[in-house]
Amino acid sequence: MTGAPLDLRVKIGAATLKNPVIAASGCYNRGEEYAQIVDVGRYGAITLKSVTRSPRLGNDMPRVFPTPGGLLNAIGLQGPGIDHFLAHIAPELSKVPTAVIASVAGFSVAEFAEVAALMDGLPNVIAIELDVSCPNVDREGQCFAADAASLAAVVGAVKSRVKLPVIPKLMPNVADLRPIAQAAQDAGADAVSLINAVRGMVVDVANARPMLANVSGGLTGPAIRPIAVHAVWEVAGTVSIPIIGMGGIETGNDALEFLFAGASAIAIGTANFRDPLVHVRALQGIEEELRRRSVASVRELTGMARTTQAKAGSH
Amino acid sequence: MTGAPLDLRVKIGAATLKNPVIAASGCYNRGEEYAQIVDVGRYGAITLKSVTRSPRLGNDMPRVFPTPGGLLNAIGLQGPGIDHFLAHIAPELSKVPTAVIASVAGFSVAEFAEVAALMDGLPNVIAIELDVSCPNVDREGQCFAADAASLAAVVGAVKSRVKLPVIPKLMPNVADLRPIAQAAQDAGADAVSLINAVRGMVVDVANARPMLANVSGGLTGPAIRPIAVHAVWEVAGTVSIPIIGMGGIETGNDALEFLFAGASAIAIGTANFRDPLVHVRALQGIEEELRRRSVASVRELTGMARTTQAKAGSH
Amino acid sequence: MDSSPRLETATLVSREFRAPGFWFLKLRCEHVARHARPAQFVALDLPGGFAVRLPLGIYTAQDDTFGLLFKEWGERTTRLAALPEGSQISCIGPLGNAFAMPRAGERVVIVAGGLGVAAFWMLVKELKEASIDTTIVLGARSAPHLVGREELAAFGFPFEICTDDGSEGHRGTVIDRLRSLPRADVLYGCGPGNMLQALCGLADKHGITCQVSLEETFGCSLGTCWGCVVSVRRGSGQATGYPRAPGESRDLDFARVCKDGTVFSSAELVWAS
Amino acid sequence: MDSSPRLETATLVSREFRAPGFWFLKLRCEHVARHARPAQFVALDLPGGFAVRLPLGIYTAQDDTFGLLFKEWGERTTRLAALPEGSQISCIGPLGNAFAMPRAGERVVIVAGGLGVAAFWMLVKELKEASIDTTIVLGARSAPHLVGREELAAFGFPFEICTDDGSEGHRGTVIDRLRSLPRADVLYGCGPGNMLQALCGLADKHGITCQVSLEETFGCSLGTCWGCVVSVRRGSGQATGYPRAPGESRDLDFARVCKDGTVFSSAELVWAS
Ligand SMILES: Cc1cc2nc3c(=O)[nH]c(=O)nc-3n(C[C@H](O)[C@H](O)[C@H](O)COP(=O)(O)OP(=O)(O)OC[C@H]3O[C@@H](n4cnc5c(N)ncnc54)[C@H](O)[C@@H]3O)c2cc1C
Ligand SMILES: Cc1cc2nc3c(=O)[nH]c(=O)nc-3n(C[C@H](O)[C@H](O)[C@H](O)COP(=O)(O)OP(=O)(O)OC[C@H]3O[C@@H](n4cnc5c(N)ncnc54)[C@H](O)[C@@H]3O)c2cc1C
Ligand SMILES: Cc1cc2nc3c(=O)[nH]c(=O)nc-3n(C[C@H](O)[C@H](O)[C@H](O)COP(=O)(O)O)c2cc1C
Ligand SMILES: Cc1cc2nc3c(=O)[nH]c(=O)nc-3n(C[C@H](O)[C@H](O)[C@H](O)COP(=O)(O)O)c2cc1C
Ligand code: FES
Ligand code: FES
Repeated sequence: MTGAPLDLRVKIGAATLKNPVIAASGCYNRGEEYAQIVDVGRYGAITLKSVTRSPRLGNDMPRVFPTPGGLLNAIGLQGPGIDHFLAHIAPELSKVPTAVIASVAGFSVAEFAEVAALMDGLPNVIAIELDVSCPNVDREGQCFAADAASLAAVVGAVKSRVKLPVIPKLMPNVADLRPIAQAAQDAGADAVSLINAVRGMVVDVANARPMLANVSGGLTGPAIRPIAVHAVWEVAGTVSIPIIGMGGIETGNDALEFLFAGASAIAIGTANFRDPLVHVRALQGIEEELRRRSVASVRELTGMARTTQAKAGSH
Repeated sequence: MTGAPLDLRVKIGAATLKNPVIAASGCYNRGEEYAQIVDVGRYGAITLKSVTRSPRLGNDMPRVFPTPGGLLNAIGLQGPGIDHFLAHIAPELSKVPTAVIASVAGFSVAEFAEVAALMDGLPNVIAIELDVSCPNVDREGQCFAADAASLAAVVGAVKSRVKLPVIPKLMPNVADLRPIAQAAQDAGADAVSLINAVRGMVVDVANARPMLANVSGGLTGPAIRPIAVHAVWEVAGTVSIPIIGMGGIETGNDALEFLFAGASAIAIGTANFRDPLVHVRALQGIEEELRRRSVASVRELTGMARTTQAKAGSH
Repeated sequence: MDSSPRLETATLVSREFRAPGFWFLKLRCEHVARHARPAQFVALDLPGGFAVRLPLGIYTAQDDTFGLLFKEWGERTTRLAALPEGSQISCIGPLGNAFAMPRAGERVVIVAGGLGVAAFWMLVKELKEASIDTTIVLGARSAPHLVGREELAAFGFPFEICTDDGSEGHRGTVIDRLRSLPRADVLYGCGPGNMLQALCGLADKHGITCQVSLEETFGCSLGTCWGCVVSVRRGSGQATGYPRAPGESRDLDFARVCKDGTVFSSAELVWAS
Repeated sequence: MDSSPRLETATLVSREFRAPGFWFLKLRCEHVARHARPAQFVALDLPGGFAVRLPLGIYTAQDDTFGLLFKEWGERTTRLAALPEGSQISCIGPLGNAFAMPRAGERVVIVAGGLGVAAFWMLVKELKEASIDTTIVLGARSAPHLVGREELAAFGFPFEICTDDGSEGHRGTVIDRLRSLPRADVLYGCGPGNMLQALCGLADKHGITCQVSLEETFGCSLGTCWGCVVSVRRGSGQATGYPRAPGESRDLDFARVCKDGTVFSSAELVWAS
């Protein structure tokens, strides 16, 4: 069976990825550190850290803390700002040994549109992800991703300025993801990424204060995987655009959970920190599943668990 | 230091608990199974499994599945219904070797009010918790706990029928818990419990179907602790009624995280399954902290991390 | 000393490799070893950030030591297989009900599929002591998966071996084999769900008493979470006894596998069709 | 063989108890052992459901084996301390930059607080080989916490021991002691933040070159997550070099402890006041 040619390509809007395994934003830079120890080119794409209009130092320390099966972080979008990015980082992108997904974060609709427009057409960049988990300063600080109207405004504004596929990244801290994902699709999104980190907090008991200087942070890693799989399942039942699923993927089996729930591609963030070979393992797991099921294309795995009936009754 | 008398009592509305460590609903029955192996009377209170108006068989199997650092469950409120409960279980409550908190679940405002009224005044019962994470059949199946108005209606209706303290139990699957908790307080709630399980899902890859017969379930255990601590922190900054904090507590340090974040008492569910002595360990951890800080009453620990400034800057 | 479950610390005495992925461990824990009854189980707390205990059947039990026979299914069993000898393991047991013994003179057939064999060492020992005429039918996918025979063989009862691929004994399932054996008075079964369903079907058809030990995914392992239910006939002894739910037309009630079982009689069980 | 970090499998060769909660482990991993430079570290993946690796300083390094000196701080270090000899541990290393050597003839004082001592064995070895005049000031809360002297003593440099409670050596902090020692040309420090801040303050005041190895809570340990930053002067070599953020009036930039450090010069660091 091992010799059969497998088709691992997936489409995100007009872009085609060589395989469905993506490095998640904020966890991989451009792959240059991991390139020292593994073949980062095995990733189907690498998502860059979200870029904002202005430079940001980010939050005070501590910014990360381990939790049971997870990691809490509040980096605070540290970054160079778009001008420095264009001058110093963009020219390096052609050296990345796989496709690049740019990521934009902003605090107003205008900021998103402006920064995304500047990202359009950079070397190697095949899509633009929107980190819409930031507070919307135009609307009393409510998170873009928590409100269908704000999200639609961002997606619409970005779509009118860029040619590349646009992928808003939704967060799980809402009562119902479905109308939000629907709004993204209606506003022209080419795909959605889900999920971003889940809001969380650790208290430093010894010192009786929040463990992170920012008080709260985002929870990632295997602890949140069931939350993320559920988000993909729900949204896949609502929208027809592709879904990039992420949240706690550590193995091929984990990646398959997301594909079977309805994702077309998957992204891996935190697990790189523990296992830099995680992308290779995920790919191998997917390939084995294709062989086991005698399926030629990874695209056929998407939504596989939706078509089978849930196990009925007990004995 | 060990000899100093420590005051572990906490107040939930008019009720006083001998200590702040409570067994969470759905995880402990009346304590009769755990009584075989540990002293269940060390709990400050035991919360009963939520009771509905009608008997329910609950969901099909499988109903539980382990996840990284957590447990996914979809029991589906299996239970005898209020009539059988009053006839056969209520008379046993006087044998429970500590205080009892009754729990009510319902699918309409009327159901909550009716069942809660029948629970009022049962032997040993010192408060009534409302499991408002069920879908509201009167309002298109939206979850009571996801909507301030529905929640206020339930709390108001129950308050008008019962004398005991009423404790709605909120769930984290909302964009912002604060207005919901505020609505509960405004409607007369004597305390709030948080959090209920977080929505999640596992896909059975081998069989390409959801692992739980119910498709999705509630995620509990240490994996969700940072989510729960954050919920307590946010709500404690909003309401003035006491908070019962829960979600992944396994140790004294974990319990202290919740108290320091603003909880007056804490509840333990899933951790009993792994460590039946968890309540004793949590109590000991709290007692040690009181001694370490030379504080006489556990009530002084509530919100301790809120008064200290978050650690400023980095070096 | 009473026989109800206790929270104990067991010591891992020895670990024996049985087949790739299959292990036989011996743990020292006097309470469990002395009080274990046939088909009872223990719930182990393993290091590694697991939220719930691992339930495993008590295979052998002698003096102050009991044995576990298991496969590396997933994370917890793999962790257990990797613990060094001498490890201390938190253990709750013995848990669950037990097989009832046959009456004197009844002929017994034991049917075990795969690791279902782990439920039977204690039963076989008691049947031997009671001089009951017993046949043991063991099935597995193929010969290397036929674990646990070493310990059972010591009692000297006849074995019928079946493998799906015919790599040892009869080719086919234990149920196929059972059909061609002389009629038993009492059947005992443990193994995969579809095998037990077939066994119960056969028993009911021929009016033979049949007890099976079931397995489900457990949460608490103790009876408090209602995560491990099985459908049983309304009014049967192990059922909840709750009133019929509105709109529930099926003639069934639930019982907890961990607390009301793991042993149920075929007459009580309701299988999905 | 190149000296950049690699993903390796190390074998736990031996475990030595040093004091309650303090351990000295030896791991076999040729790449790390051969290429480790003073103050570099490894990132270990431990079994137990942890989402991130544990960073630990490389203490000793000889032939194909390196040593770790650590305390049971929390879950991962406790798990590491419990691993049986022979365990295989996934290890990334060597990571981080390294202490720069002094010029010939300069006098060195090394200041280590608590487990900060773990940063210095390789440095001391190189100082010895370069025949640099070196004094080692070791501090700890009390005598039982003075770990790591065994290995360092072998090089024959003079020790100054300080304990907070006076249970051994001078009563007081390493900084107190430093003030009464002859002036050094180069200071090296590793230990708690407040000790390093005092050390850098003293160095700056007296215009002495000072390098410190810092510790922070790490996420990735590799430089990708920006979870481990430290404030440094704008324009200093290890800083991001990003433009000044709007509204940022402080004259500072950030650097990553894991990748741009762990070693920073006191001249570059900006301490919170
Ligand atoms: C009363 C009782 C007694 C038992 N006695 C024994 C015994 O004596 N010997 C024995 O070997 N077993 C026994 N079992 C079975 C054993 O407890 C279970 O197999 C248990 O789940 C193993 O735990 P684990 O953590 O190793 O695997 P788990 O992680 O719980 O996985 C269980 C199975 O599910 C699969 N799985 C996990 N996640 C996924 C996913 N996302 N998609 C697809 N598949 C998945 C795993 O590969 C594995 O096959 C018993 C069970 C019970 C209830
Ligand atoms: C580059 C580098 C090199 C290092 N080298 C060494 C070395 O050589 N030797 C050494 O001993 N250490 C060293 N450390 C330190 C070590 O990596 C950390 O102490 C690490 O956090 C220990 O991991 P852990 O999982 O055991 O503890 P963690 O679980 O990470 O806990 C760390 C500390 O936080 C406390 N804590 C956890 N949760 C809470 C809470 N909710 N409230 C209050 N307190 C809490 C724990 O009790 C503990 O003291 C180094 C660190 C770095 C960055
Ligand atoms: C340290 C860290 C930084 C992150 N930064 C970003 C970011 O800048 N933009 C973004 O969209 N997501 C960011 N994320 C979220 C991840 O891209 C991903 O959505 C999330 O971590 C869940 O996946 P995981 O569990 O595999 O890490 C960050 C995550 C981590 C752990
Ligand atoms: C098996 C199981 C059943 C539960 N049943 C109920 C219930 O009937 N009513 C309710 O309010 N909460 C129920 N819960 C939620 C718990 O009371 C608690 O809020 C949650 O598990 C978080 O705490 P933990 O992480 O300590 O378990 C249940 C939880 C579990 C694990
Ligand atoms: S596993 Fe909890 S009731 Fe059986
Ligand atoms: S720990 Fe990730 S950048 Fe340093």
